[in-house]
Amino acid sequence: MTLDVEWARRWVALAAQAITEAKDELVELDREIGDGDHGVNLDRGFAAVAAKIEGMDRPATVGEILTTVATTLMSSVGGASGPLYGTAFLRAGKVSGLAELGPDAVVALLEGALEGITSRGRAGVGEKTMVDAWAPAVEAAVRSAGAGDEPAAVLRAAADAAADGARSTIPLVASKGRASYLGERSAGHMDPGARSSAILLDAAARAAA
Amino acid sequence: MTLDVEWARRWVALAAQAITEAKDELVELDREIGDGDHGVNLDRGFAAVAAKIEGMDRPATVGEILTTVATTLMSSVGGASGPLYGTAFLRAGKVSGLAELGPDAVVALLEGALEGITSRGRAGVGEKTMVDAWAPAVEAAVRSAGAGDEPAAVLRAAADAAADGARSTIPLVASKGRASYLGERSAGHMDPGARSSAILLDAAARAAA
Amino acid sequence: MKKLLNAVDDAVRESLVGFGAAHEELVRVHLDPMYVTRAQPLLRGTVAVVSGGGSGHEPLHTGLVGEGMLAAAVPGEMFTSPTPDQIAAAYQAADAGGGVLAIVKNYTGDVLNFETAAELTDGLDVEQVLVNDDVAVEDSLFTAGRRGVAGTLLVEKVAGAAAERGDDLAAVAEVARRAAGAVRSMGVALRAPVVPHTGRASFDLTDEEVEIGIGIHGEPGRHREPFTGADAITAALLDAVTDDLRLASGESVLLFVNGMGATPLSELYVVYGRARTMLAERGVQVARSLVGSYVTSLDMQGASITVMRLDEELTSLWDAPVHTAALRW
Amino acid sequence: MKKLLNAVDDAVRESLVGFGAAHEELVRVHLDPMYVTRAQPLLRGTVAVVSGGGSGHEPLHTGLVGEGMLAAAVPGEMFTSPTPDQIAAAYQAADAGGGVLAIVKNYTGDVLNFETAAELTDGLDVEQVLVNDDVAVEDSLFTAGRRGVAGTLLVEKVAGAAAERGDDLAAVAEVARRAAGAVRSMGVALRAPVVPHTGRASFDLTDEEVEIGIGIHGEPGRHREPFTGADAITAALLDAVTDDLRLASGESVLLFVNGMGATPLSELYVVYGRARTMLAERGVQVARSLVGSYVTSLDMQGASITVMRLDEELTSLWDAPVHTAALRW
Ligand SMILES: Nc1ncnc2c1ncn2[C@@H]1O[C@H](COP(=O)(O)OP(=O)(O)O)[C@@H](O)[C@H]1O
Ligand SMILES: Nc1ncnc2c1ncn2[C@@H]1O[C@H](COP(=O)(O)OP(=O)(O)O)[C@@H](O)[C@H]1O
Ligand SMILES: [Mg+2]
Ligand SMILES: [Mg+2]
Ligand SMILES: [Mg+2]
Ligand SMILES: [Mg+2]
Repeated sequence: MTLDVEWARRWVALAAQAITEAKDELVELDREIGDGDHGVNLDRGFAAVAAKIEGMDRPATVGEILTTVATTLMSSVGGASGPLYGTAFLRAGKVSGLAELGPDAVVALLEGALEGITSRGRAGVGEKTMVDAWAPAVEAAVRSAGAGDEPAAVLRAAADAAADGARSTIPLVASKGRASYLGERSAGHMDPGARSSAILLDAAARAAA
Repeated sequence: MTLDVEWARRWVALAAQAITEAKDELVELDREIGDGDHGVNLDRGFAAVAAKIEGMDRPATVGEILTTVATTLMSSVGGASGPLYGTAFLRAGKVSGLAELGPDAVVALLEGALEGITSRGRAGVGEKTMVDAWAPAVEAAVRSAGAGDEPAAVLRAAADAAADGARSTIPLVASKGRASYLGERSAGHMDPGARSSAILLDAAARAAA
Repeated sequence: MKKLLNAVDDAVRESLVGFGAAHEELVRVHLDPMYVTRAQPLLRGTVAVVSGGGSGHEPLHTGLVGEGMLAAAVPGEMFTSPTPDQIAAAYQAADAGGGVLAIVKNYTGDVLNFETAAELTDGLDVEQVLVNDDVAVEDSLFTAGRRGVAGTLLVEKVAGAAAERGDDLAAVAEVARRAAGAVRSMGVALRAPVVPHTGRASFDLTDEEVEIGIGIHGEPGRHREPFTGADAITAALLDAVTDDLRLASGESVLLFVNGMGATPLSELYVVYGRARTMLAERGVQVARSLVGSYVTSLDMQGASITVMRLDEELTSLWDAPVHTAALRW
Repeated sequence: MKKLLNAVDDAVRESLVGFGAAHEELVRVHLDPMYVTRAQPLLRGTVAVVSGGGSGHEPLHTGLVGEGMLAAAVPGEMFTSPTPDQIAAAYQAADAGGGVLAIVKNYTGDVLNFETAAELTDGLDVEQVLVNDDVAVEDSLFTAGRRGVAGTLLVEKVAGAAAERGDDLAAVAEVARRAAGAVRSMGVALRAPVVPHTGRASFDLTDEEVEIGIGIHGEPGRHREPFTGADAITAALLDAVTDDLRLASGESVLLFVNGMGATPLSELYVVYGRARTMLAERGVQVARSLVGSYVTSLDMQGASITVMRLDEELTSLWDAPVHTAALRW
């Protein structure tokens, strides 16, 4: 399975579907340590993205699709996650101006995304944000590609690491974003943005499988 | 037992106590077909009355006491029942300028009260108001005095008739006061003002017993 | 019950003291008996427009004392008409030689207490105007008559403006009666208020029901029906109001969407937008508007729609300057 | 969930349309993307003061667009920061050649979206002022920093007045920063808001608890404590605010008691009265006051107390004329 424009289209479609399915879960996570809108924000955003990408006229590169995802999320999500995911997809798109991604290009895409999130949000690992999903995902992808894995396997490694990363946020005390206002009361809950990040990466891996 | 100034003082004290005890009941009745304040209004009023009468310097007549009750209720109860009870006691006081009441004076007192209520509120019998307690009370008092009963017995007859009158309001559809806005929905509930009237007359009879 | 109050019996008084402190350039609060007057006395000979009623409807009436509107307001206990001595004291304090126009909401309690007060103030020239704008009360033959609700604010505004421009008592009364005749309202409750003295909701609604045709004292309304969204509720209220007014295409009105106390402003604008569209479809021109929680029922969730048929004079009296805590232009 | 709304996804838009119709002499509502500008364009060269944030806080910010205050407001979805394209469009529309002063409440979402918007509007002169008045957030080292809450309205008022009198962008930004530095707030919830999208209370309180130090998005607060009446709550909020401001005897302040959306005005005056007495006891003079539900959190029951240290300039900017839907003098 090659990671081409069709893969990127499938990713978007699977992501939109997975976010709709996880909407209530994300709302509930955000209600516990935030303001309860994360699932609604992302669902609104990915519905817009799916419609946009479906209507796209013959994109030549993966990057074109990711850039459209970026600008659509940016103008439809709002909240903290809008500009964060927007910037993530923007940087990922910038390094993916290819018709097809090899293992190293997948790593570059993920690195671009992480770099977008941290440059916009200025959070490091352990602050109980989506960074805690993306940083281990990038590490896992680097390891997997280094071991000579196929692109699909690199994505699966990243997705699994993101899921672990999301779970790792449960005991953390938030120091960035809305959850940080709760102080110690934020411990014991999974970060909604880390959870949605894991969902998005799982969709990417499933689109490649 | 003569119905003198001391009787009037006892009446006031017993009435204040009985109203306090019935406060929640009156609130509940008024909550069902009115605005739920009748018990609170009367309790505020009779607490003020009790304090006022206690502090009164040697009243010479029953009428003096009843007039003070009237003006105190008038300036502390508010709502519909304030001016109604205020005018009732005012007229009752006017015809009771005596040191001691005989059977006919008791009848005159009750007639004065009823006349005060109807001239102020313009309600007739059967409109589901306090008139439905006072009108039968006056009738019963007239009968009892006519039969040669003692003043205390006249009052007891009036009080019992008022209690029956209050109960008789249950099936009625209100056409005066706040309950009238409910139309048919007002049937099935006792009128709070009729109930409090029965309580006040019962206190008068007990004060004489 | 949790409310930002201390002892329940002190609530009206404490709130009034805070109100007086917050608006000391506008009003004077009197506590024994309780009433509120303007900080600046009326011009000699001006008619004093006075209103009052139970508390719990704030900013009505205390928040409407000031230039161009009320000369005095008389707050009773929560949802309980004020007493005659309070009202009489307010009349005496407000009168500037031009007499007193009392604007009374048609409730038995208010009517009886204001009537008794007028008997206590023999020397004064007092005229009274009853407001009975609530079309939820249908058959006034079998009731105490229509209630006065949110339309009261509009009557107070035009009467206050007429007094301010120097109309005499008869003229102010005449314009107030005309305004009262031109205004109709109807309200809905999504949740009943919690009355401090009982600590309980004054009636119970399920999460799927609304109460249509409520008053402003937590009384139950005309009927209960399933909740079907803002548009349907708006249509029910507006139709009742405009039918009763017999509004015709080409007429010009003031549209007032009033919150009952616990309704977000954003929802009032949804109702306003729908009502406005419906009126436009019927060729009725909304020339003036008011949206906000002005005639409230403690923490009731819900709204009412008020329509006043406008003519040139009522429009210019509405537009006349006003400077009170709650209305200012 | 019962609210005076139709489809939840249309709530912000429908409300905005109603708002625009009700205040057509004051504002223009733009729907794609959503933002609100003044009906009358700014004088050429005047600084455009722009603010925005999630919806659900009405009248903030849309109700503050008009002469002497905001040039434009950008409403996001309910409790959700607006998107960069909305903000950028509002900047473009509002700019009258004097540049844009953006007043941003310090929330990660608002900060990131406004920051991105500024990157989208290369040609424009945009300065940004962060408001972070909420003293409930203590340790800003370990958090996203203090939140912007009710104090935002005061900063918008003085910045708007400075722009209106012709100050240039640097000067308007300077006065806005000074105001933001002089203002502190803290709030309490008696009942959490019901967010339309979830249909549920955003946190759960028993009938004996209050949540102290809440934000305005239904986030839980700093801690939960037993409800012990208005005086105790007022003291807790006011002490936190004045301690942080290090208010000293002899100083002069603006005292703002804000309702969270479902709190009766009468209760706000009880809180105001108590706060005023406490300040007087400390020798602090309350020179200006504001009481009402201006920076709300949908139908949250509760209140916040805001104190701004006044100097002569801030006082005269506060007093300067303002003509918006929600504030007018
Ligand atoms: N500074 C930050 N850096 C990275 N991620 C962040 C940051 N702040 C917040 N987030 C992420 O955003 C998520 C919340 O998104 P969302 O609920 O859509 O926005 P909001 O908090 O504005 O309501 C958090 O769960 C967290 O993962
Ligand atoms: N027109 C009337 N004539 C006689 N009694 C009346 C009239 N209107 C009301 N009432 C009495 O007043 C009672 C209600 O009193 P209360 O609750 O104190 O006043 P409000 O209705 O103003 O809240 C009713 O139960 C009824 O008995
Ligand atoms: Mg959120
Ligand atoms: Mg009652
Ligand atoms: Mg009452
Ligand atoms: Mg949010």
